[in-house]
Amino acid sequence: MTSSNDSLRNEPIPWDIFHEMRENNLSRWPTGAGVDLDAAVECHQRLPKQKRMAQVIRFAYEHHRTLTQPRGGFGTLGMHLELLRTLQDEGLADLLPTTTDSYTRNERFGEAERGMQESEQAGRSMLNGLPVVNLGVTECAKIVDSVDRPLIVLSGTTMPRLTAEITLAAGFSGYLGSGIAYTASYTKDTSIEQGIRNYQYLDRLVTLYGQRGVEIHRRQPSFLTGTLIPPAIAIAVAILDCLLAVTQGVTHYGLELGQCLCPVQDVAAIRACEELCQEYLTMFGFHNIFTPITSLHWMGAWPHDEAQAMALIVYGGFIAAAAGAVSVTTKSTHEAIGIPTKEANAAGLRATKAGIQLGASLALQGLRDVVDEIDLIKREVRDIVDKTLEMGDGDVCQGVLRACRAGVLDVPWSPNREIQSRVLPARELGGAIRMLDFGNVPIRREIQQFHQEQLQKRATAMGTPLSIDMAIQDVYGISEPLTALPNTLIELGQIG
Amino acid sequence: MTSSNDSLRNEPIPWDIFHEMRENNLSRWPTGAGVDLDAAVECHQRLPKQKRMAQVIRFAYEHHRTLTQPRGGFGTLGMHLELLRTLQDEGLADLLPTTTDSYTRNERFGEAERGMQESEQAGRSMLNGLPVVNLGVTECAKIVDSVDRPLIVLSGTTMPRLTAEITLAAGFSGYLGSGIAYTASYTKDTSIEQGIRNYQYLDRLVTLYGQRGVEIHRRQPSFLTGTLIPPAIAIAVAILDCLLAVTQGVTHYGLELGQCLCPVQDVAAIRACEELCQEYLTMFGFHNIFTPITSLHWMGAWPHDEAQAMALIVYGGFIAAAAGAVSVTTKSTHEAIGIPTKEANAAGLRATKAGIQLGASLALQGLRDVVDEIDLIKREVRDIVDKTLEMGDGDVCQGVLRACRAGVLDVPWSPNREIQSRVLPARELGGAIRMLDFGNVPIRREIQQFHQEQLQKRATAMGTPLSIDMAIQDVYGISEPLTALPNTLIELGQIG
Amino acid sequence: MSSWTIVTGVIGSDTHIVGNRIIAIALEQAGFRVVSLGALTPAEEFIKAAVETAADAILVSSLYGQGELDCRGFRDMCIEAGLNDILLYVGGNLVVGKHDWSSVERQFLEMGFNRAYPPGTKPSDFIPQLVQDLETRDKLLGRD
Amino acid sequence: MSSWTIVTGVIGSDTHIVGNRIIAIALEQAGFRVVSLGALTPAEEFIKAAVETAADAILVSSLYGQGELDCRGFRDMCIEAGLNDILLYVGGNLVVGKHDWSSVERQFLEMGFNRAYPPGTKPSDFIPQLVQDLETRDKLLGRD
Ligand code: B12
Ligand code: B12
Repeated sequence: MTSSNDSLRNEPIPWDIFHEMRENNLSRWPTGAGVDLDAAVECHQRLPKQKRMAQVIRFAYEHHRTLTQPRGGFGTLGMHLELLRTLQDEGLADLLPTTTDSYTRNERFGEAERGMQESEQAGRSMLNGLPVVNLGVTECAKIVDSVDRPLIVLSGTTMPRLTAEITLAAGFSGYLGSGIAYTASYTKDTSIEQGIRNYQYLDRLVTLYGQRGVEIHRRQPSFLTGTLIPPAIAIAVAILDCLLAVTQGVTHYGLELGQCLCPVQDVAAIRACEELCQEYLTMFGFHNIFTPITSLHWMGAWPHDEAQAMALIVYGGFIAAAAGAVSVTTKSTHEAIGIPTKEANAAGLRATKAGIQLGASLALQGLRDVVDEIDLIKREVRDIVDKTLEMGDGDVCQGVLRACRAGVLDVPWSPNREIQSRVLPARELGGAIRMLDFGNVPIRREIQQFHQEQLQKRATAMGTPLSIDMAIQDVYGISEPLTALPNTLIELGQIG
Repeated sequence: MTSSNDSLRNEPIPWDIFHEMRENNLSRWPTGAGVDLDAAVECHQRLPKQKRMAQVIRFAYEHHRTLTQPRGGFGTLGMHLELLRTLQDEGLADLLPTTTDSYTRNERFGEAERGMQESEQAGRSMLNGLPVVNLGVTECAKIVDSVDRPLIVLSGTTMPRLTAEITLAAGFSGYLGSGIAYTASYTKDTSIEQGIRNYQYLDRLVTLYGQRGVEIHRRQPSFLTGTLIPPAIAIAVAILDCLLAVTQGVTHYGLELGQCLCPVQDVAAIRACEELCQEYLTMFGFHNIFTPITSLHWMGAWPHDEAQAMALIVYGGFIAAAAGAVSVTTKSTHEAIGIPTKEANAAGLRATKAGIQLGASLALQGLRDVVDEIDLIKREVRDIVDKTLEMGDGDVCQGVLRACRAGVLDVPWSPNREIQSRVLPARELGGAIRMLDFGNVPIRREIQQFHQEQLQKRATAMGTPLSIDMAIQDVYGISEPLTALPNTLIELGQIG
Repeated sequence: MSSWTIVTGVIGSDTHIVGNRIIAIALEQAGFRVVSLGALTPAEEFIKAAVETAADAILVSSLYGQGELDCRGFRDMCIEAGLNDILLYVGGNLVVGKHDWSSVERQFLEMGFNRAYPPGTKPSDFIPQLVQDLETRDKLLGRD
Repeated sequence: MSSWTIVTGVIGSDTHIVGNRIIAIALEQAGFRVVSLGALTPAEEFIKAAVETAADAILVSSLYGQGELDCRGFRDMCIEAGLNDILLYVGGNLVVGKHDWSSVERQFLEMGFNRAYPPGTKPSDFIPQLVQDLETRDKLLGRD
């Protein structure tokens, strides 16, 4: 590993150093020894086309399809395989996930081992995902063998290095995660610098596969903390993470965006993200980088009422299709409570698919409100990204580190100490997420004023002051029971 | 009753004749004696505002709200009250229904009586609705007393005369049904003429209430047979029914439209319907007629998969709100199987409400595709209505009768002998409903060609000929399991 | 295929004509002689039509939920009218509400129907069975 | 209200900070002294902080499902550290998946927590109870 004394730069890791780093990495847990690159490449080349995520996503993109992909991982291989088969057969998932457990994410493999054993004994999953490193390459390859869909690793962590080695070697063809986004949303003490270093490794590894003819679908999770993330912030982070990844040699880099549940803003965010990302890639001299967008079901707090939850699910498919997202990542009616049963997970997938079917013929880009919102988002994103790049003095990595420290790159509700989390979002009357407090986010004054005005309109309508209380209220907003909505009949009853 | 020898004309029933008709009508079943107009007017005047449907709908319209209304009726008063309380308390319905059973709809009150008794004995509903005439005014008034919402009578029939007398006297403040629409969709041997006569009675009765200061929410059901009804046909019938009603003195006349499940067409239909209706009313010299639109959850065959059905439910709320409908009439995940339990019905309501909340901020009128579709629908409707009026030689009723006979006014899949049912609808690729066969519907040639071209594109894409088989396939389309959708991965697998 | 005659219709006060009409189209395409009574058909009319046309089978549709009331005594009425060997099928949404199909099926078989079909049945799901049942019956009656 | 000290944090490898931070804000607004440890806090740190600040209660959040593994032995560790009278609350999505709440509650009470709260709890749902429990405890300890 490059010693952390060297200051972090946005440059490809030299291959000789990388090979050393790999050796080190693989020796950290016994299963690392099972990784063999030649065998891995062969394994990928044996996969039929419909099990290669990169190809499937490209095909869907070209044919204007919106694919479905659930989340899911259970604590033992047996339970996990049963889950995936249900998601495939009952849920009709196009892409299949393997969510790792939180011990694995934090590379606490000892605890993961114990959790797996206890799950085995208890006959129910005590882990919130599958401990893939403990399983090792051969066992993980059974997952790929057992299903007829491409598999993506979902492991929200800043420490993907061993997990990625094992799963890619086993034939997984998609990998979610990135240095800025995940460090900001999943850790407290990990430095952004360390997070970026770890993902430089992952992206270099994916490039190694690429050089051997195996294209992996890499993907960035701009949902961040999932808690009322304004599109501009999500997209700014996505673009910066993307610039880091392509520098390592990645050419196929999907971008995820959490839905805001405001149709105009959701469509606008998806369109703006794809366009801006390509714009910055071109500016940096990167051409032919494929950056499709994945839309995510609402990432904030969910309602307990399952009928109400279904509305978010269906909406998620509908709007993803209407916005031209290449895939949508689904949740279930159990979201508010706990990890869903396989049946609930499958039902969420089917409802999403039906939503996609209904939204597919609706092209919303042309709508005036959407055009305006795209324009707004683009100006906001450019303000953030340009300032960040400027602070880097020619190096994107340094720009990011300095921008985080300065609160220029800021994430609402982040647990990480290096993130200021001063920016405070709230919703305007129409539902769009605006910023109540910009912290140090360098968005031009007139836009800041526009946000304030919009939020003030709502405060006035509600007869409350603009305050953090409104922002906190909005954290709960979508999860509130329908009985909390304004009731037309009661209003009428109260009048005169 | 006016003898059916007099040829039917679109004129208000003279009050003296009407009073005679009422006496006759009320004497047809013992409970008719319980109707007393003075008491009825008093009963309505005692209702709090939020229980008067006309006021509630006007309020919602002015405040751009979309209300929810379920369907529902069980065979005994006890079961029915329990149902309504669940729909109000668990379903948060804004408007409450009372669906009558099919014997009542056909005025087979003897059979209805038996069905009610057997339901009582069996402890489950053997009737598909509540036999309100058998119950009579006092019992029906208990319904109004037991809930805190306005009540509408849902009785798909050409014979509303006694049912209306009983329920309006009991304090119901909304009444669905119309002479052309219901005759075309609910009967085989009843003549359109007779159907119109019966609804002239109902509308005159509502006018009588109006003259006493009691505004009733009358509503027209242009969903017709619910089976792939092209918007132009639904709207043409709605306008003609509306002209008949306002001639009797009705001033508050809602129009229902079944959803096509093509977002662009659904929004366009709602907008076009409201605008065209006002246009024709003005042309006939009627001003200040209030004609809000109610959007209906898909009226054709539903899928068995409850997750998939949820998508139609949520979509229904979302699109109704986005189109600015004043209310949406809901279905449940049990739709494909049978009359829903009260819990399933309530869940359908809540999912709809959540869908409305998500769609409320999306104003789709301005979308180019929607603007074009509105324009198309308007030209189609004018072709049908203008021809119908022309055939009437100055009398709308005669125009309607002649137009039906000539197939100018035609309804797909109608059971009625007087309706040609030659028009045969099918879906284009984007989902919009077009006409495969226009029969004698007098829509101008270039539009007919456009429909043909659109359908031909689909036939070409599917590699099948344009034929009745495609139209039949589309009757099942929405109800097909999701496994029947084209599968992107399988397609990819088959390539190369 | 011998040209069997089939009577179809929707029983009682039931107006749901679409599925029934599609069945009639499919039967005709399959070579049957179809006597299509349409919606809102009283039990008596089915039997009258079957007698008049010497029908081989009656296909009763009931969608609106009141089928269990409308179909009572249907077999007895057939026998009274001298239709001893007629095949009786029923299909649709036969009862009010969502019920376990096997109990609904049992109920209609006990009422004297030869076969009952659940919601969602398509013509292709039952026509082969109908042909087989007719062939079996013809053989038994020595009519082949 | 006497100025009680409350330690809050999210236990184990759990990063869900939002609810926990809102709790801290609400407790401060309600007049408590709050020691907020944030996300990803090992059990030991809770106890260390409670000892150092002489805390009256520890509020453990666990959202990610692995709480039943992380919270094992928490009460024993408190006792070992000499925190004999400390009030322990736990809340969040405590186990993996959807389970009957009463059995989850029992499980955590048996582990030695004084109270456990289900998903969807708001500060206003438990702060009054916390105040009452602290008052009762103070009375028992003769501290009022
Ligand atoms: C369209 C529709 C209507 C239209 C009918 C238009 C028309 N004239 O045909 C309208 C809007 C007028 C209507 C009215 C009513 N309807 Co309706 N309607 C439907 C709906 C949505 C689709 C029916 C349809 O056309 N399906 C498509 C065709 C192709 O399928 P099918 O009819 O099921 O027929 C197929 C099979 O069942 C089978 N089959 C049918 N008959 C037979 C016979 C044999 C022998 C065999 C082997 C097979 C077979 O083969 C057919 C072809 O594949 C269904 C629910 C659903 N399925 O989604 C409700 C439904 C049938 N209606 C219902 C009800 C209750 C009513 C009303 C009483 C109003 C109300 N309470 O809401 C009125 C009744 C009016 C009356 N007097 O009959 C209920 C019945 C409830 C129950 N059984 O518990 C249903 C199930 C909806 C529900 N869940 O509440 N309806
Ligand atoms: C936002 C979110 C995230 C964000 C978190 C961002 C951040 N850093 O905070 C991100 C996207 C990063 C994330 C990641 C993961 N998440 Co998450 N997440 C959520 C989600 C959608 C909302 C949580 C939230 O913020 N709620 C709003 C706040 C205000 O409420 P709250 O946190 O519940 O807290 C309130 C109450 O619970 C209570 N409370 C909380 N603690 C305490 C303590 C005491 C003493 C008391 C009295 C009360 C109390 O009061 C709080 C304030 O009102 C929930 C599901 C949901 N609720 O809808 C899932 C959920 C919590 N996540 C879950 C999981 C599994 C994960 C992951 C493992 C990924 C995965 N498998 O999908 C990772 C875990 C990462 C890790 N190592 O921890 C699961 C937990 C499953 C289970 N218990 O069975 C949930 C329930 C979703 C699900 N159904 O699968 N998640």
